[in-house]
Amino acid sequence: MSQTFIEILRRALDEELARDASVHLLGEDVAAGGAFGVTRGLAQKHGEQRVRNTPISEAAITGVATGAALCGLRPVLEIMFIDFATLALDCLVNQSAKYRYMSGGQLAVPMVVRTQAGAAGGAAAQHSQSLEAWFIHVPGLVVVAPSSPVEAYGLLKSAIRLGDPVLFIEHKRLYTMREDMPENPELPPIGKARIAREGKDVTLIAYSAMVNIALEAADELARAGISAEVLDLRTLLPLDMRTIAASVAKTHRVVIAHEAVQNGGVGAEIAARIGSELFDELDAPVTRVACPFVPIPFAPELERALLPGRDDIVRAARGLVHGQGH
Amino acid sequence: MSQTFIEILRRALDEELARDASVHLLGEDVAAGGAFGVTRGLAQKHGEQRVRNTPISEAAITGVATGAALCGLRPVLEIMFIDFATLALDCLVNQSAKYRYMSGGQLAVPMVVRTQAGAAGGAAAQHSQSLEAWFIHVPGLVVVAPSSPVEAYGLLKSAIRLGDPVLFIEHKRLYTMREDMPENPELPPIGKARIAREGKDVTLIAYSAMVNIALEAADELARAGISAEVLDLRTLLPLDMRTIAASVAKTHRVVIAHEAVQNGGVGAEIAARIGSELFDELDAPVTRVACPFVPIPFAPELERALLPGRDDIVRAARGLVHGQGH
Amino acid sequence: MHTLQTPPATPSINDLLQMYRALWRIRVFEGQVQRLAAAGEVPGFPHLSTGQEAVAVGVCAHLSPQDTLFTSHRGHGHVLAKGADIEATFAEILGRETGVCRGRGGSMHLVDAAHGVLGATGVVGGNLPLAAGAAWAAQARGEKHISVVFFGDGATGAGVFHETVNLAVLWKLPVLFVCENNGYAEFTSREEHSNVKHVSAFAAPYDLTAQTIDGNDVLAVYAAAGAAIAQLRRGDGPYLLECMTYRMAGHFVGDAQHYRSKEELAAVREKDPIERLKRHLLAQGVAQSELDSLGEQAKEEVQAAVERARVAPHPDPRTVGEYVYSAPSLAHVP
Amino acid sequence: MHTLQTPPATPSINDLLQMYRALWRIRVFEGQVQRLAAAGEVPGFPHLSTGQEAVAVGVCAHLSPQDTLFTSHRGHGHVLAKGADIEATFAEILGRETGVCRGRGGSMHLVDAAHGVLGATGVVGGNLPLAAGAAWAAQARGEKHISVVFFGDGATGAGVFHETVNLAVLWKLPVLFVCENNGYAEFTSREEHSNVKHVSAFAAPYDLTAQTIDGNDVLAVYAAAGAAIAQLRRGDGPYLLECMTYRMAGHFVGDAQHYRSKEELAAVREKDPIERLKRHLLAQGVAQSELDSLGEQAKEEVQAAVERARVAPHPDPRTVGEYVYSAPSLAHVP
Ligand SMILES: Cc1ncc(C[n+]2csc(CCOP(=O)(O)OP(=O)(O)O)c2C)c(N)n1
Ligand SMILES: Cc1ncc(C[n+]2csc(CCOP(=O)(O)OP(=O)(O)O)c2C)c(N)n1
Ligand SMILES: [Mg+2]
Ligand SMILES: [Mg+2]
Repeated sequence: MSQTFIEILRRALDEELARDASVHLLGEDVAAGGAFGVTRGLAQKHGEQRVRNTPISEAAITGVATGAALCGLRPVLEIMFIDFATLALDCLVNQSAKYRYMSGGQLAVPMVVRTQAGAAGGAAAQHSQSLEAWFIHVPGLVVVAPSSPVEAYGLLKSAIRLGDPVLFIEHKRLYTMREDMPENPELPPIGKARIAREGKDVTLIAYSAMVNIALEAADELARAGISAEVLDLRTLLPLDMRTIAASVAKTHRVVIAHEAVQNGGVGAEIAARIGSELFDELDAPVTRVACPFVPIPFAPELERALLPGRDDIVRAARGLVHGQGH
Repeated sequence: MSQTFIEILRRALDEELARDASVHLLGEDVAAGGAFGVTRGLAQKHGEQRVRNTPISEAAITGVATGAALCGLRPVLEIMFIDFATLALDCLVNQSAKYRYMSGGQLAVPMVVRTQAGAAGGAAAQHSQSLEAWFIHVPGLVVVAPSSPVEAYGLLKSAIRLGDPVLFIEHKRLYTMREDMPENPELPPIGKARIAREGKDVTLIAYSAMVNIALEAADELARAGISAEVLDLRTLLPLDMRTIAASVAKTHRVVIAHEAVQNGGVGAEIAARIGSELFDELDAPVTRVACPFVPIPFAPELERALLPGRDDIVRAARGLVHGQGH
Repeated sequence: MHTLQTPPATPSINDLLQMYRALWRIRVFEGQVQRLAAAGEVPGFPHLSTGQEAVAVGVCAHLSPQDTLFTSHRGHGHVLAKGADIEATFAEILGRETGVCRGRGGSMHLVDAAHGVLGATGVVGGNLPLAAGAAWAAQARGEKHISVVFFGDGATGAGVFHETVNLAVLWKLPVLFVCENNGYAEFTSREEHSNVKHVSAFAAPYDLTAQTIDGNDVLAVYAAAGAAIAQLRRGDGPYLLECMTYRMAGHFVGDAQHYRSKEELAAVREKDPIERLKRHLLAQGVAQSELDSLGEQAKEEVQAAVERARVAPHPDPRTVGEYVYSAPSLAHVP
Repeated sequence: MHTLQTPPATPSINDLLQMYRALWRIRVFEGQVQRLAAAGEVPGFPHLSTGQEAVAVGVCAHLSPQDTLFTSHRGHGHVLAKGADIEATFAEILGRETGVCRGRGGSMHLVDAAHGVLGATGVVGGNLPLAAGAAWAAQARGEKHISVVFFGDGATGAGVFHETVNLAVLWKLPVLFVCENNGYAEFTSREEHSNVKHVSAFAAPYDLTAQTIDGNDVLAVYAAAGAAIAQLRRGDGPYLLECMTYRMAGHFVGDAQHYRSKEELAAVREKDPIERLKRHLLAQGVAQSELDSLGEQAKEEVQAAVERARVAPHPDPRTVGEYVYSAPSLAHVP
């Protein structure tokens, strides 16, 4: 029977807590189930010492998680909105990410920072951002952004077991998505992209909630006789260029889609690498579909007008295949 | 008689303090001259009310500057190292950058955040970063990175007078650079790049301290019979694509150089835009010269090994012109 | 913790009747937000101030339009008490073009510059240094007006609260810190957030004047705020006013409140600030009928405004890119 | 501010002689850093602890290698007092392959995991929550060892100090907060940084046990730290120890110190912790000659280590990319 993203994430956390005594959860209201209910019941089951509420102190709790990780705990920290990660960046960037390097390999920070991102339903400018691009610019960090409940299940477990500081980004629109859990789900390796749909005319590269939109676009394109391959990056840092290269070698056309604003987004890095590493493979310019350079507005019709959608991807892909747009 | 970057910056601040009573300076030790001496003597001349020392409270002082700007002051805040801007990001990103938008145009934040960045002489992992890429991903911000004392003079004045929150990035290696102040220096407009050297075979795009290195590379290339055009971006957000396009239309080959790590850097955005907007102009893949994906090490020989230099740019440019590299 | 220097201001019966009506205005306004949110007409997740109205009304009674106000995610009441137009405020919460922020801001980012409402923040604690900055601007210009910031007890967990208090004391800024201590941060009680029972206790190390009062007693709030603001206007530096209060609604509209018992919620209703002012006014000889009609007037005033807001135009999607930069030349970023 | 519960531990003469030597070790070490920095042999901008040695020695005398230590930008003394190898520490400050961090960290990022030195931070205040986290790990595992963090008075301006104290008290973490209050943050005096004279005053609102002592009196530090650490090991929660001290050197090597008068600097020398312990030991009947030879031994021990460090190999540039990730597969990012 199918379960929601939230329920499947909870199962992954529950199983990791049971599997490894060094795994601990912390964050604001997590013992009360968390703002979105992901950790509901876990404090009761594993004890308030393993699932700890914290004050509203993003800087300190990220530091506490990092210090505990240095001593061998495997903390899973919840930062309620990625917009609040702005308060944790000194620790994440100056400490967590650099500890292994600055100590010459003496110490490591096996920690996962779960956070929630993206725009939906008028959460407005300070609760809707997609800031993953900042984190792919920081050596030492790993960035994971699952596209579905089952993907999230495996990726979260892999992240907890990894041994590096991982930013694990959950899109708020995915929380209600349902899937059936397979019997024995495999744990996708960190750093490996996934071909979500095979195709031969154009490659659609996406991650997080945008993967589902890309799949819808692929359906639409199929009706127009265009065969689109959809890549789900899963890990944004490090980037799986091998899988991307194989697809581009087949399609020779690329659309990169993400919800974050285009300027300085993850799509820029992907486009730049394709442009330099796969220059001769390209029949058309790499096209990015992303959010215009505007904060997320509150009013739903403005929010809708701003967010990139299925039709934007379809238009971009058609443009490439039919040689428009350049 | 020539003056250093620091002396010329001081002059710009001195003149703006004298010109406009709403201009105020604040930051750690600024009344004592600041950690690098940029504000030396200004508190004595303009009063401790105009040039204020603050506690070590990056979050609060950025908020105080923002709140004052909302009420019509023009604060110039010094964040001693860009590495510490990690502590100010909630305010800069969630408040300063979005205020005009979230208020529907009722309010503005005319503020300049001066900060110092880059690697030199073993400042090590937490005092050497180049994090400008984060800020070009934030709608509402303006990002300026001068390449010389005289450039800094005009750009800082333009930034103070602009009316938007500006991140003004000073590279520590430039502080000792000397130039003669022209009689009546013009104030370069924000958002306009500068052709630092004309050329026809390849375009070298750089900013901040990397411009001087690109110019050295251009000299070296000239000896090899390659005519390199060097663009000094000056403003990273917004990007002056018009000037870039004009140059690429002439050279058809591009090397982008910056000190920040390549992955997710400003060069990614520039390369992506050239790749899509100027696809047909390119005779060769856009090449990036940047820092490998490693924190800045303490030991000088490691730091030197890591930082991109003149020879890296020369090699990249030769590769493009002589058709290697793709 | 210091006590008041100046004698508490005593409001006239007429002042109190004004406040009674102001309390009802907020109560009805929040009720309408709740009703329409439940009906799916309100975007986002609004946070109601129901039960905490006395703090907003008692403090803002002392403020002029030039005095600046910053609030939090729970700011509807503060904004109304400061004088913002009811229709434009509600329209903003509905995301309409006629809203104070033309629908760009929403419930958590209310700005009404004309009435000195300079902002609200959705990031807990983020409003505190902004308010100190506004106070600095007034101080720098030698102006006499002050800055007020409303925040919750949970915000004291945020480092920026302490950074801001330190700076405000050091610079003697005319900023009034008003903490609404409602005993909870989201679903977690104060005890689980901090060992510090009273937020005013944080003032002592700084020699910051502070007081803890019953925030559900509008008379107490009025008196304490009056004295505090008098100190600020004298240029004697900042003041921390902790108002003990209760949130009668959930953390946000839709909060099931599993973390609070029926008994606790019932007890909360006992402390209803409107009921308490009503009892006081009746004891002062004001007629029940007069109070009822004041309540009725507030109700009609708000409901009429709400209905106008509900039929107000939505923003034009083509204008989504406006207001990002000061000049169009800067805004051409794809 | 609370006072001690348990009677101060009294060190034996032999303990004191050990400490005397330990003080000299740091003093000579810092002198060598200064000398070689002036000669251009030291990369970066080292911060010396000269004059503040008694805090490091008096506290670390109570620590085992399992106890974890975090320090700041001014951490050479703490690291040595905790037992780190002198040569490997100096080699790190010189950026050599034989350094504790193989030259990757440097003066501001000393780590010696084998001796429980888990880190130093160049970002003021950043070390505090890490220390609390290490304490949490010990508590979570039911281990008895504790975590100690050294920081300066300026760090109390940083919000994360207050966030960390709140959390440490709430969770009853076995972390000892040791503040070296040397009256300055860079070039700015404490008075200009805060209205709060004594850092220990921040403890009261939290009911955190705290004490302010003379940090230049190693006996006082030893006694206070002993009592504090006993409390921590009993599981009675955190402790804040404020040590009043003076930095005899500049903020960093090269600081011209225009902000301090000749008189002030002279007065500082009066308070030299080494001189004070020396006077005490002489009064206890220890022979001048014995003390001189201890100083001499420390000097020779350190100088020999320094000379070995100076001829140690530099890191191989080809290894610059090591230690970024746990697995090579993750490290292939251009
Ligand atoms: C920095 C930050 N962390 C977490 C949140 C999520 N959040 C929203 S309101 C809230 C509780 C705030 O409690 P309090 O300050 O007491 O205000 P109240 O809601 O009780 O009025 C939290 C944790 C946030 N908005 N900002
Ligand atoms: C967050 C941050 N802001 C500013 C600095 C620059 N800085 C380095 S040391 C220092 C002063 C620290 O004073 P204190 O904490 O008292 O330590 P002390 O130097 O006196 O030992 C400052 C401001 C920094 N390293 N980190
Ligand atoms: Mg509360
Ligand atoms: Mg100090």
